Amino acid sequence: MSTLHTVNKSPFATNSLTSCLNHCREGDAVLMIEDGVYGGLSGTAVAEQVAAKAGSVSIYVLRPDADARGLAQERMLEGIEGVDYAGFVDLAAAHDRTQAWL
Amino acid sequence: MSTLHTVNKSPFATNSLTSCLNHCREGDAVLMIEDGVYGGLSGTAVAEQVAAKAGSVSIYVLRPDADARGLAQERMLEGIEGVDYAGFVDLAAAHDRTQAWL
Amino acid sequence: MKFGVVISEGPYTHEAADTAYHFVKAAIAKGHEVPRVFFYHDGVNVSTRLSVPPQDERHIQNNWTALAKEHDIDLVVCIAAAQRRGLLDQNEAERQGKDANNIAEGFRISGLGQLIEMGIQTDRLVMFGD
Amino acid sequence: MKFGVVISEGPYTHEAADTAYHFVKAAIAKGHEVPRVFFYHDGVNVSTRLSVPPQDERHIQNNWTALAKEHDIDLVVCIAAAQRRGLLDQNEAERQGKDANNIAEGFRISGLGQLIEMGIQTDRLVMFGD
Amino acid sequence: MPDVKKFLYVNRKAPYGTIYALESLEVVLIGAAFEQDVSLAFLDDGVFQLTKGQNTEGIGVKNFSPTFRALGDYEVTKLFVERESLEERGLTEADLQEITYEDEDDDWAEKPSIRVVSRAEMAEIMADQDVVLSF
Amino acid sequence: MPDVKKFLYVNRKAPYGTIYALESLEVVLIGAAFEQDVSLAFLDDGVFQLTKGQNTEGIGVKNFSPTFRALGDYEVTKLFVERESLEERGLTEADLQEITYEDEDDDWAEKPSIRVVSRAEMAEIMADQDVVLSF
Repeated sequence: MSTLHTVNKSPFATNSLTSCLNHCREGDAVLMIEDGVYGGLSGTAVAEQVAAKAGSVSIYVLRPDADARGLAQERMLEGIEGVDYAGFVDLAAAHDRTQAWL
Repeated sequence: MSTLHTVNKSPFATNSLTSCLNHCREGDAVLMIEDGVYGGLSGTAVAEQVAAKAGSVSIYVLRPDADARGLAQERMLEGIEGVDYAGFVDLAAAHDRTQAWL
Repeated sequence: MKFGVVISEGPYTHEAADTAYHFVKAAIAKGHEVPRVFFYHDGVNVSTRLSVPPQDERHIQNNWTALAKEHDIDLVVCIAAAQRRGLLDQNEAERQGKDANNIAEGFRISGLGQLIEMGIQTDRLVMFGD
Repeated sequence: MKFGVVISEGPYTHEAADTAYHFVKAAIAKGHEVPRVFFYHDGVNVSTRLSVPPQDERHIQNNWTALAKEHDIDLVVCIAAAQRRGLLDQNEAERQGKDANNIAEGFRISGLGQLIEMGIQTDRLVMFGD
Repeated sequence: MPDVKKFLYVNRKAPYGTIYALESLEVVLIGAAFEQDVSLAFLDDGVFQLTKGQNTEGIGVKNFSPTFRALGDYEVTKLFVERESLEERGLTEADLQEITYEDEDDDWAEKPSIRVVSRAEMAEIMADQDVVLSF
Repeated sequence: MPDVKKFLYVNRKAPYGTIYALESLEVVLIGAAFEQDVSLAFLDDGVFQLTKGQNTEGIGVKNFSPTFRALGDYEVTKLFVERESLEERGLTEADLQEITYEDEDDDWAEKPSIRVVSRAEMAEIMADQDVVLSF
């Protein structure tokens, strides 16, 4: 039993990513979408916090949203995987529930 | 020459108050309105940050919004003054410009 | 697998209605079912047939209407949220004594019970909002 | 003193249109002038005459229409923002080939130039939004 | 699929500044008729929804906070409030409304609906649901 | 009242997730016709509006970032970007688009429109305006 968490807010603007990371559990997945993709960037003020979770939780970034914002995959933290909308669907199907951190 | 800054977001949800406090200058005023009124509460995770600015900057809270949320004036940090909508108008008139931290 | 989808923000203002659209298309392309999309909060604004976006922009309402028609998706607009925000179908307009209505083809106005029902009847519920 | 006011968020969804309303009333009560209120972003949604809020709630559009009439306030709805979001007056509806319009009495649709002009001609500009 | 699903309504936003808190409550009230296993979670700014003494006269908006006290009548009796969220906001349980329900399995004894839980417990509650609705 | 006022457009939000960045740019373009003294401020997530290499094909939304490069033609030549905001986001000036204008007072020499400033300088710029529009 695991959860797909979606985060669609910039971690520099709101506390959504922090709250999500504080509540997700081992085996869960976090998918960053929309303005949430900024949370995957390396070298930022929140990168350490995200990297610390990346062991127990799988972290994904929605590539179409990252591309729109000019964020190449190589700018992302190590271990963060890019997915397209089909990958988003697969993640939603593979986990028992989806929780949106709006 | 001084500015009235308005903050209408909870400091626990977004970075608006922090950004405002980082950019306001001695002699400016900060008015907390709408969900921004939570920034005036004492004993919170952001209270120290607000109190540190309260010397050089005048901080106000819009009482109708604080009342709506059940926040009595005595729950506010020392030095934060309550105003009504007429007081908001006076503040806007008394400063040279208004800047909204949306 | 059956997906239920909720859209909580208005078109153009937020990306939610766009992301949901791409998600639903991808789910259907993978052989999943999306029996219903529920529009709540400002999401009800997606259903207006009066929007005129710039020529070089996507037409969010038209896209939903077309997708719903092609794949038989039930686009439900919450009546309580819609009334507050000025989204009415012909029936509602008459009932409320309003001289115009603005709901687009393919959308229907109904109650919040449809959201709960969607939660009960689908395997996964995915929310897009702010 | 002359105040210009901008409202950037939709009615009911955000408190912006309410706070602005109380601010404008207070400013006028103090003898200030509020020649214009400009509705931008989702603020254009305030101008719909089709909203039907619950009986025990304030009617935001009616309140603005009444206040504007009483104090001769120019309520300007940004045309570009309004088109995207499906807010049209009769002229616009005809021009765009739409079969309905939804702008309430007291509001007029015009360009962004009216916002800049308000900034130039007033002593203070106050923004309410999200 | 089970006949009864576990529904969790997650409330993370403050009241009045935006409509999410009110419209969340509207879903809860309608949803109660479907006889599912309903819980409400209040965390982050959502805990502000439950504060005592809300008086909205000055802003001219309807005060919907009394509705929380009626939830027991709709058999909505599990309101989980996160302790850490309260603490960060300078609140204690004493700042929240008293919300109770009558337990039909215990001779209609009046019991508190609010249960203050730790962040880790909140995460467990979230992980134990079939449907999570976020507001 | 002066004939020419100082207008500052404050951009604090990321592009595409919400429409504020795009609709702010629309005001700037229209406002240019009024021959006021215009500056743009990019701070907090607003700095993300200026990043290079934006490709919106996948999300099906119009890419408006090239419009920033046209601002010089509208005589909008002062784009202040906050250094601390860049740093917190792992960005440097090299991540931003090159935006230039031709200086009519200097034999139409091509000059950069973007000026990276410190937070303290940004506060000074804000305090030196007649009208501040926030997006």
